[in-house]
Amino acid sequence: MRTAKQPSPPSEAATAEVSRQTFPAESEQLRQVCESVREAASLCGFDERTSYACQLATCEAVENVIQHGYRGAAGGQVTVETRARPGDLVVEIVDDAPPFDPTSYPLVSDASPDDMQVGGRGILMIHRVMDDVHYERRGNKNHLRLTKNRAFTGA
Amino acid sequence: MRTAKQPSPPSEAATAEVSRQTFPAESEQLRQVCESVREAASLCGFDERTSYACQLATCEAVENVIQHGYRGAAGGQVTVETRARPGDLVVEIVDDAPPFDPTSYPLVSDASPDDMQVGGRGILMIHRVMDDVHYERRGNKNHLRLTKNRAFTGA
Amino acid sequence: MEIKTQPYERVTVVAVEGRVDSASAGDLEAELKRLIEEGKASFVLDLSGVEFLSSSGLRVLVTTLKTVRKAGGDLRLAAMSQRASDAIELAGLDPLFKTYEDREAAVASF
Amino acid sequence: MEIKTQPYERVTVVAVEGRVDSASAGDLEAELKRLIEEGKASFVLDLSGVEFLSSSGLRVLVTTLKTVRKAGGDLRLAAMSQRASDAIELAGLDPLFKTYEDREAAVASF
Ligand SMILES: Nc1ncnc2c1ncn2[C@@H]1O[C@H](COP(=O)(O)OP(=O)(O)O)[C@@H](O)[C@H]1O
Ligand SMILES: Nc1ncnc2c1ncn2[C@@H]1O[C@H](COP(=O)(O)OP(=O)(O)O)[C@@H](O)[C@H]1O
Repeated sequence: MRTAKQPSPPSEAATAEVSRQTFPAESEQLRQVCESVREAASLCGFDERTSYACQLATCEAVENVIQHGYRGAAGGQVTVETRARPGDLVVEIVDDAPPFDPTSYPLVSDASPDDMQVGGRGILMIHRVMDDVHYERRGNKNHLRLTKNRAFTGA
Repeated sequence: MRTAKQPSPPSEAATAEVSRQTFPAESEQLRQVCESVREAASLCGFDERTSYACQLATCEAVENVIQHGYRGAAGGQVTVETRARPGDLVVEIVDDAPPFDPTSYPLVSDASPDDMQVGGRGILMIHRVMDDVHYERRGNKNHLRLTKNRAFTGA
Repeated sequence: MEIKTQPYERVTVVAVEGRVDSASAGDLEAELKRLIEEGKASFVLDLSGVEFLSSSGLRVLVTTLKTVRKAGGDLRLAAMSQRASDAIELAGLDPLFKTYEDREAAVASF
Repeated sequence: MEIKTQPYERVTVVAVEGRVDSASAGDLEAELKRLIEEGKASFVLDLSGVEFLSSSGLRVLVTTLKTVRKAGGDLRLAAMSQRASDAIELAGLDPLFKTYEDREAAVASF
């Protein structure tokens, strides 16, 4: 039955709690990256397991920037911005490394005893955890936006 | 330096707490036999491990009366009397089975992979735990008196 | 006495809890016999829960040990309670058994 | 990350605790390499204490698995924390590993 009522405002319209941190591109920072995501996921009301999955996906993206983007060169930086609304988390990862679009990287399939392919697992994890993965090159920067807007229901 | 003081009375002179229980000669009663000995050992101030060793020795003697003395015949009875003084426990086991003097039974030695002799372990345990083992036949009864008067210091 | 059996492919772990005396040793013997008839010969006995162990229980351990050694297996003791280990030493039977700190080490020894 | 190694005759148990990411995966790799160079090929990895496991850690697991399988051994996983098992499934690597409820069962499987 339809009513004349106005629809309630879409949740996207709710104000997000934004937090932005810039880290040196070093693997020692991953623990801190996780902590930022954990705090944001908690503001979203995500359960422990969903929060962990978001930390995992974010760290995979940041590990890739450190290892493949900057290739271990000193001085690189990576910015992690979280935007948290109830039930809705956006993580944006920004770096100055050469352009790379992970969304166009072919997804590997599940490994099997005959095919123990080890590469490509990070990008697979990102896609499996996140509901949306968006890449954009803006100026000299890679912007990778990961969105999680429902409860993680297991792999 | 010697003094003129009278020696304090020997501990044997202290009044013992005596408890006597008669059980049907059935292995189901062993738990209760242990419990009597445990209570007496606790009055003696024995530690947990010494108390356990005394329970073990007593049960070995009572098991023998049940199995070898009465040979499983119905109606047999065994009386366990405990006499507890600080640091000094006497357990006397009395039964109407045929005469048997465990103190004249040859002690077996430690087993070895070449000599896995399984018999004789119960009487060995009694002797190893107790400081004195005394047997007497009085009338139709076997009297076995087990005395423990120092802390158990391990096997 | 309670007996909990955990069979693995190469070894069977039997955990014994409570009092093992002449009132209960028969049950332990029956369970071990059953497992041996199933073809098992390698045993770990978890004695961590043993509160009392008389020579009747020890007799079961030694006769089982003889049987399984003949079959090319072994009976090894794990995680003995103080009371189990005192009884075994007082009976002079400690030279017969390989003993291990925990079940894992005993299982790994086979 | 903390690594605790418990070698038995037939199998070596390696317990990994804490975060396994690109900052620590190298240490885990080094320890496993060291054990393999000692001649060990049968491993149980106790993942009960794993709080975070990224693809860098998973890479070490898979490369070690390949090495030890070639040597006639195996790498089996025991007592996985929820976080370890979520990471392995999300990476699609769960078909590679034999997994066990506890260390004892994993050790007994060899
Ligand atoms: N930020 C990046 N810059 C350049 N190349 C990247 C980047 N991220 C990923 N790649 C490439 O994509 C591949 C797959 O990445 P991933 O799934 O994380 O697996 P892994 O890093 O284990 O190889 C990498 O091997 C690398 O070649
Ligand atoms: N009360 C008893 N009456 C008759 N024979 C006994 C008695 N107690 C012990 N024996 C004999 O002494 C032997 C050794 O006893 P023990 O050391 O307790 O070992 P076990 O009872 O396991 O054989 C017994 O096998 C039995 O022949």
